[in-house]
Amino acid sequence: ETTLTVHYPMPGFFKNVMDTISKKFMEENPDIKIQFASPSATYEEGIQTILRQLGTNEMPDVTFIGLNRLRMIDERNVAVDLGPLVQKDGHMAEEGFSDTILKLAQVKGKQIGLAFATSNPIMYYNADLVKAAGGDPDNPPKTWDEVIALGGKIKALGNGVDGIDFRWQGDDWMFSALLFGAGGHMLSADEGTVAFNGPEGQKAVELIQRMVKEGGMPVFTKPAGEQAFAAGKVGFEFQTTGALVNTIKNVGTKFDLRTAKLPLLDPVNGKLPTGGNAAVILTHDAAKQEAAWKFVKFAAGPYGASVVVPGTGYVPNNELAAASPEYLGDFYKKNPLFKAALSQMPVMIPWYAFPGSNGVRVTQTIVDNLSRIVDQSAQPKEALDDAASDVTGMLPRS
Amino acid sequence: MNALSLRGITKSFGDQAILKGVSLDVAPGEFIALVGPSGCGKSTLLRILAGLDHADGGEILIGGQEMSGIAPADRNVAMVFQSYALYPHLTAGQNIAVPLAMRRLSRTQRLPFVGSMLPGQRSARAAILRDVEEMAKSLKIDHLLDRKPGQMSGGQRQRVALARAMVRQPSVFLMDEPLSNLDANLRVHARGEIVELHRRAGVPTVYVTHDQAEALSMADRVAVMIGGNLLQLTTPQAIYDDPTHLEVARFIGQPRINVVPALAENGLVSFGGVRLALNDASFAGTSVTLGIRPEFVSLSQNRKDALAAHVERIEFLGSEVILYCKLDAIGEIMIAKLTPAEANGVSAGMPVALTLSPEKAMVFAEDGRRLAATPVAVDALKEKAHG
Amino acid sequence: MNALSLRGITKSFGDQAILKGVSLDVAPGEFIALVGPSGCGKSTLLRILAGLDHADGGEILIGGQEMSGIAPADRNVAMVFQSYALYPHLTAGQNIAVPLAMRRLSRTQRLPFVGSMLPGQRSARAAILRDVEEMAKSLKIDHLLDRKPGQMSGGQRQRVALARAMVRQPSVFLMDEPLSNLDANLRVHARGEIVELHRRAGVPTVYVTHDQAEALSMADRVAVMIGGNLLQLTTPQAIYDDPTHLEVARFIGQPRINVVPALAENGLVSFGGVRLALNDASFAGTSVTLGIRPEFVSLSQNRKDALAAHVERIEFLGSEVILYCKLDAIGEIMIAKLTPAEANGVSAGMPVALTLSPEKAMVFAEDGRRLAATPVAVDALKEKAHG
Amino acid sequence: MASLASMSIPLTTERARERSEARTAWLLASPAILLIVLFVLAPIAAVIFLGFTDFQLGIGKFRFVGFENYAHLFNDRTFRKSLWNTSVYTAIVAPLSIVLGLGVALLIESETLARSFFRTAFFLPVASLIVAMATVWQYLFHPTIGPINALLALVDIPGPNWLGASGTVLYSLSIIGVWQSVGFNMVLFLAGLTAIPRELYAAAEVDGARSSFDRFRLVTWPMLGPTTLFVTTISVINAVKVFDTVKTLTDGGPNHASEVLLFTIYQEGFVYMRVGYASAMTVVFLAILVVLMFLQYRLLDRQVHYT
Amino acid sequence: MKTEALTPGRAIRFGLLSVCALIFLAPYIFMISTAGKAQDDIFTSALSLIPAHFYYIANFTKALTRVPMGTLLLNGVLVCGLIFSLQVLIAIPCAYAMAKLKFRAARLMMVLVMLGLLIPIHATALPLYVGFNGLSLLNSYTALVAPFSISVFAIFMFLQFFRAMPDDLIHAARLDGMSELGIVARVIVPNAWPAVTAFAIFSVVAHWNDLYWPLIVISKQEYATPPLGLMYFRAAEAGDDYGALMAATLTITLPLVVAFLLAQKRFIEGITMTGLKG
Ligand SMILES: Nc1ncnc2c1ncn2[C@@H]1O[C@H](COP(=O)(O)OP(=O)(O)OP(=O)(O)O)[C@@H](O)[C@H]1O
Ligand SMILES: Nc1ncnc2c1ncn2[C@@H]1O[C@H](COP(=O)(O)OP(=O)(O)OP(=O)(O)O)[C@@H](O)[C@H]1O
Ligand SMILES: [Mg+2]
Ligand SMILES: [Mg+2]
Repeated sequence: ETTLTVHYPMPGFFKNVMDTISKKFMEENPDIKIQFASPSATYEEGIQTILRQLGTNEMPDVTFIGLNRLRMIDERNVAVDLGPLVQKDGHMAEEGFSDTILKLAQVKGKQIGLAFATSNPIMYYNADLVKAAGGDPDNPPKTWDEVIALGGKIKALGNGVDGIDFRWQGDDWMFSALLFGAGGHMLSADEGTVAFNGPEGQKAVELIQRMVKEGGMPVFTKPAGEQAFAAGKVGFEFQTTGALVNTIKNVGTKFDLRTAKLPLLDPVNGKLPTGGNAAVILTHDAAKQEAAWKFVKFAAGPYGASVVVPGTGYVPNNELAAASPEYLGDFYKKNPLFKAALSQMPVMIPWYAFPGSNGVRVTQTIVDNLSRIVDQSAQPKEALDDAASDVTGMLPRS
Repeated sequence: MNALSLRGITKSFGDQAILKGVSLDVAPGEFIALVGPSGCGKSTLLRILAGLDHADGGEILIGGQEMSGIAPADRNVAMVFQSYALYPHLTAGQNIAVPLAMRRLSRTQRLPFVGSMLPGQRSARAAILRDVEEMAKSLKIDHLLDRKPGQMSGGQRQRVALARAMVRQPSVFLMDEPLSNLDANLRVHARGEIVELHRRAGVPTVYVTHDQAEALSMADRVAVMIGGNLLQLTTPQAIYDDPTHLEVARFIGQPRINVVPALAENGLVSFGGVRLALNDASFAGTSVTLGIRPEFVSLSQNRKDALAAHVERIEFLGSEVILYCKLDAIGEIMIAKLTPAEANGVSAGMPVALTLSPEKAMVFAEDGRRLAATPVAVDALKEKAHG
Repeated sequence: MNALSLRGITKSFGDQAILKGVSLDVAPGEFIALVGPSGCGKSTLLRILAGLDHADGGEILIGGQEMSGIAPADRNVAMVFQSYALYPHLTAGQNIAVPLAMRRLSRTQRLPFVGSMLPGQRSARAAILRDVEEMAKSLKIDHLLDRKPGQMSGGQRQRVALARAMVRQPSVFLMDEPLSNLDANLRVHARGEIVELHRRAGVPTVYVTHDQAEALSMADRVAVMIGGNLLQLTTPQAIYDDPTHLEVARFIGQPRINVVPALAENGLVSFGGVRLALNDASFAGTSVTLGIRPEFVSLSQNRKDALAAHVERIEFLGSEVILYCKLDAIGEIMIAKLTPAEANGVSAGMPVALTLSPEKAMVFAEDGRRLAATPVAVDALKEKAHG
Repeated sequence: MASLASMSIPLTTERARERSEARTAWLLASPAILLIVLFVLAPIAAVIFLGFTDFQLGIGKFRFVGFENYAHLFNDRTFRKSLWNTSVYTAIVAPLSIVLGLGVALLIESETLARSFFRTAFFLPVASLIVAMATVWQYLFHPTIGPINALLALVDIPGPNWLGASGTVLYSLSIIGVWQSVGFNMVLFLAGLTAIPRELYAAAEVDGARSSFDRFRLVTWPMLGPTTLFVTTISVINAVKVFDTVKTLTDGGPNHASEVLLFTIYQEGFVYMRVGYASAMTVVFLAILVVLMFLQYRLLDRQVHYT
Repeated sequence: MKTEALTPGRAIRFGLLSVCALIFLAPYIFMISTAGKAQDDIFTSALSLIPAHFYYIANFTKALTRVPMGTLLLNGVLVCGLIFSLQVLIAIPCAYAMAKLKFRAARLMMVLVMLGLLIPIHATALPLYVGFNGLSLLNSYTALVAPFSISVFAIFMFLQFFRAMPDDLIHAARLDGMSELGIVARVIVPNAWPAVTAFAIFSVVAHWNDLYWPLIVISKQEYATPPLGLMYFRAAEAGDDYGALMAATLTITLPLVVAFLLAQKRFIEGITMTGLKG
């Protein structure tokens, strides 16, 4: 019998999911026992915990790491390379792990983990407000211009109502959504120079300024925006589909909640970043590795996805699960709100992670400068250039 | 109008009655000494007077004005605390200045920084300083004015506490054993100071003490409190010479009054050569108590009605000698106060013969009441018996 | 061997010398009263003796053993503190039991729960309880044993502090004004208790008091400390009758000794009918001080060498009356101690004539030293003058 | 000569006695000393050591970089910003919470009614888990649906964007900081108040301290001296150590407007993983605090102890 | 004769206190209100304290079943109890030595204490973690308790308190034959009761609520303390389950409130130094 210690972040979100999956897994694999380490509140804390526990007895065998932190994990050589295991397995594709999906958890071609729960940013909107502002709830805006115009009208309704809440705080994920959506990149292909201050980036930051100036977007903190939206005081909210289940619960019957695709600045070449996490194997014990691989595949597999999606609002990271009625086929028919994210799956590309030891700091720099745009203390170009020059200094000198 | 009146003050701690209805009138300018055994409630009474404690019942009038509900600060009393209660963070001088500053300076003038810039405060402060120094000098603590209480001896602290109370002009002075920690000389000196100050200022004073010399020498009237009741309140002379209650007689007088059991037969009490006729003929009891003060007991070499006794202990007190003698007949102790000359040659264990002065003897009933009695000459008695 | 020896103890606070080399020997079983003006360093000396303070210099021997470096607990002294220092969280009974429990019970027996199960502790505790009760009874605090210090009056606390010290058998007793807060009767009673206990236990005792009656009546020898020096150490009688220093004479005796300036001419000192011949013929000075105790001043109606004076103040003290008279000639106060009978009819402001008993007068040099002198009959003097 | 010798012997034994007293003192203090060395000094030594390296979490190897970290620190805009923010926060929270704590303690002492209710009410914030309470505050401070702004709207005051705007965020955090620490100081002051002898108040009243303010000036304030010094020290230290609220409510934002020292250190060490640099920051942070505290102690300790 | 009347001054005082108390309690009012709301009832545009539907049972059931609340609370009691006992046992003798014994290192001790006060656990957590790992003590009560066994705060607090105690009291105890340790146990501690209670309040509250250190050293459920349990109601980017979170918070705060209510009675009884004269 093998016992696997599994560590995961955000228990408020994942506890039920993990419990269900592990229960089912243990039923199917009676020789493997899953035990959970104390979870961490956030992805950040999760990584801290893992890094601290490296090489100690307390280190878990399997953990779940935010997709944007895989690069850091790789640089620190923490995770077991799953490449050989994938090779040995042979029929990953048949089990729903297409190459696109495998790529989500690769760093420079190395398979760090298996994407477990993935998300993309979508548009939430308050159909009642849209209607009140003269929009058509059944035909949500498809471009940012339409969004901004409608947002402005919603704001004009008064009574403390705001037009837009765009979730720019915390990390660079939503900025990448605009940047990638305009067809831009964070860095040049060789990762030597900053590229986010190109024309695509300019468009992205100008868009943010327009949301503030024309679209009726106030300066919200992260939870404040979410709460205001749930209270029916915001027209549009742009954030991860991962918040969907909770938003549905928060909104209840107060208003008509709808979701739609996130508009892209470049509808042709535009892409969207993938959020979420990947299961990563840490143990170097051969027997445990084998068991861990089984578990990881199970969790990231169709069954896992069929538990994750309804429980969270994430998109299925397994093609089998998405299509097969055995798993989620029926679910989407019954729950149209979940479809927005699903329909964006084709444009999902990995969430870009910056190279070098300053990787995390770079994202913070970008957020800081975005906040200057939002509170209108800086012009978009000025802020973007500042961000670019700061980030340039933080890139590894090669 | 009385300067101070107490009417039926009662007070209990828990179910223990400490004051059982104390009434007391103090005339303007009068000096009352309050004495009583330890724990009888003297301090408690003073605290109630000052408004620091609430009485359970009764009323207090100061200058004719009912005091209930009036804060201590507004009663305008000054008090010396048995525990001194000096402010530990202030020097002696500052301690003494507090009551003056509180009354003479306005609230704004007392403020730390602003105050010192206000007009008039300079001269007011100088006046306070002068008064403090004068007071300190008269209590011989002028060299201590810059010391904090923690650096002073017990007696020094007590004098500072006294100075703090005496430096101002209250409507009533309350003093709780203000001299108990002073040496004899200083005590006499301070006693003189207090009496002098009282005479000059004419402030009615209630003075708690356990020192009879103080009580008798300083007070206009002495109040004796025992077991929560005020037993007697009269002039020092009267309280000493003419106590109305056995407890009072026992309490006042140093050394203690001699008390012996005696029989009353047919209105006649006799004991060791003393014969007294009870004035109140209606007195029916038979067992009474005879009291006689030690200074009226003398050694007699050869009188036949003298009491045979043995000297138990001799106390030498400088100007006088106290003999503690055990009466051979009844085994009680009889104390005699003699001059060193009279006691010359007496030693412990020696047999002596004691005579009592009949005209100084007092008779008390079983319940402690004083019974008026007149001495009867032995011859007269004999006549009576034979006649 | 002395039970207790002090040799040249010195102590300063800051640059202020408090003890200037105090030496003192206490014989086994002896009772020494230490008196002196307030602030002269009595408490400080006791504290040094107990090992609670460090002397700056000098040495202490208890039972012949050098004490420096020995902790207070190991000196086996018992002390009554002037501030009582009762444990506020313990009842009176528990307070008194502490020193016994500390010495009679082993460390393990004292443990809260375990202790109560150990063999022998039950009987030991019962014995302690018995001793505590007995002690409490003799100091009349047996009804207070369950009260905490906060619920007691000043005098009650003091008696508990006394009981705590007296309940065990130390090698030395140190008592710092243990009776100062008691009423007169209780004081006399407690005085008797202490003397009795001392006689029974024979523990050498140093007893600080400001009450002369206590010092003179209780002590085998009295030590007078003034200005950081021990001026005289001798029997009560001698210290009263035969002080070697003006300060001692001034300090001892109640009311205070009368002190008047006088002239010494040719070895002869005279003042108001008193003529004294100085024994030490070599004495060269001219201005001396004459001292005479108040009980040797009497009223005389018609002696021609009497001193004319006016009565300033009369103090009635029960068995005696104190007259404060201002001498017409020199304006000094002369105090006379009379019986009430003698003082009968005297009132304040009245002119009186005072006579002094020559054989009781004392002469002191300018530096305070006592000068031996013998009274000279006036006639003899006249003879001398004319002869 | 002889007298000199006899004087010196007792003096040396006296010194021996002092030594034995010191030995007892050492013995009594030794467990504490041992544990302080173990759990305070040793980790600090490690931190100081790390401050001279480029140690990163997760990377086993590190090298010595001398004072490079410190040199870097002086040009670090974020560090300077957080130094300033921390000072502002402390300057608001420490005095306010001391004054309010004292005020509340005095009011409760002088009031006989519902004392335990009031004590509990003011103490509750101390007893609460800040991570959970942060959520509540977040909601209370909500710019549009929050109760505070809703109340302000009733009297026609446009409510500020409490936690969202860089101009107000530090003050909003200060409000929470005061809310949290008033109860703490209140308990300390209450304990201090019980130790003041009642007799002194009696004396003050008799001396003519008519108003409660007079009695406060005359007795309470001076007698509370040691307590106040203690409370001040603790309040300043706690204010400087503010972390939880920042971490859970604002993450230092917006744009570093609520960046405080401990948060910066945390961010560097645990989020950016640069433990070496964070350690250097910690050392500077401690150095500043140590200097501050000792200045304060030197100045005030003498004045508040009277015996 | 008794003056318990409602004077204007008293009315003002009482009013002031009440208003302040209300402000201080406001967050709790919202917390209690939220703990009884369904999720869609929490964030609304209208301010309402009374839940539309009472969800108390649902939320509290969630709070009590989603995490092993019993174990958490028990661990909390055990850890806080251990920490407090050790702190007091170690700090009181030390503070006594510093306050009342002549002791040349007292100054140095003061420096150490001040230093200890200044050091946040955040700064030293990493070296401590490494140390505990080296001793294989992670995931144990020892790891939870040991670093807090020394409380410089306690030393500092007791020091202030002991300094105010009269020397004569300690002198009397020495003469009565107590050892220094005996003095600490029999004289100092019983009289330091207000300070000990006040400290108990702080210590228990701080460690009951501590999230930072348990998070670092504990990764096994059986040693988790109450705040670790709260994490299960938080979901960072996805939004929290507020109703259950508030119910859980109330559940773990309640024991503290009860403890405080019990303790405050004791520490106001405050034994003042009435064994003394002046
Ligand atoms: N707080 C209290 N609780 C219970 N009993 C008390 C309290 N305070 C005083 N007593 C009791 O009340 C009685 C009177 O006390 P009080 O202090 O008035 O006596 P006193 O006459 O001043 O005595 P002393 O001459 O010894 O100072 C004493 O028996 C004392 O034990
Ligand atoms: N800590 C101190 N600092 C400075 N001076 C002090 C200190 N303690 C006592 N003194 C001074 O030392 C002198 C002696 O004090 P001590 O207490 O021994 O006097 P005492 O003879 O006991 O007086 P009393 O009869 O009034 O109790 C006093 O003048 C006092 O002011
Ligand atoms: Mg009294
Ligand atoms: Mg003294």
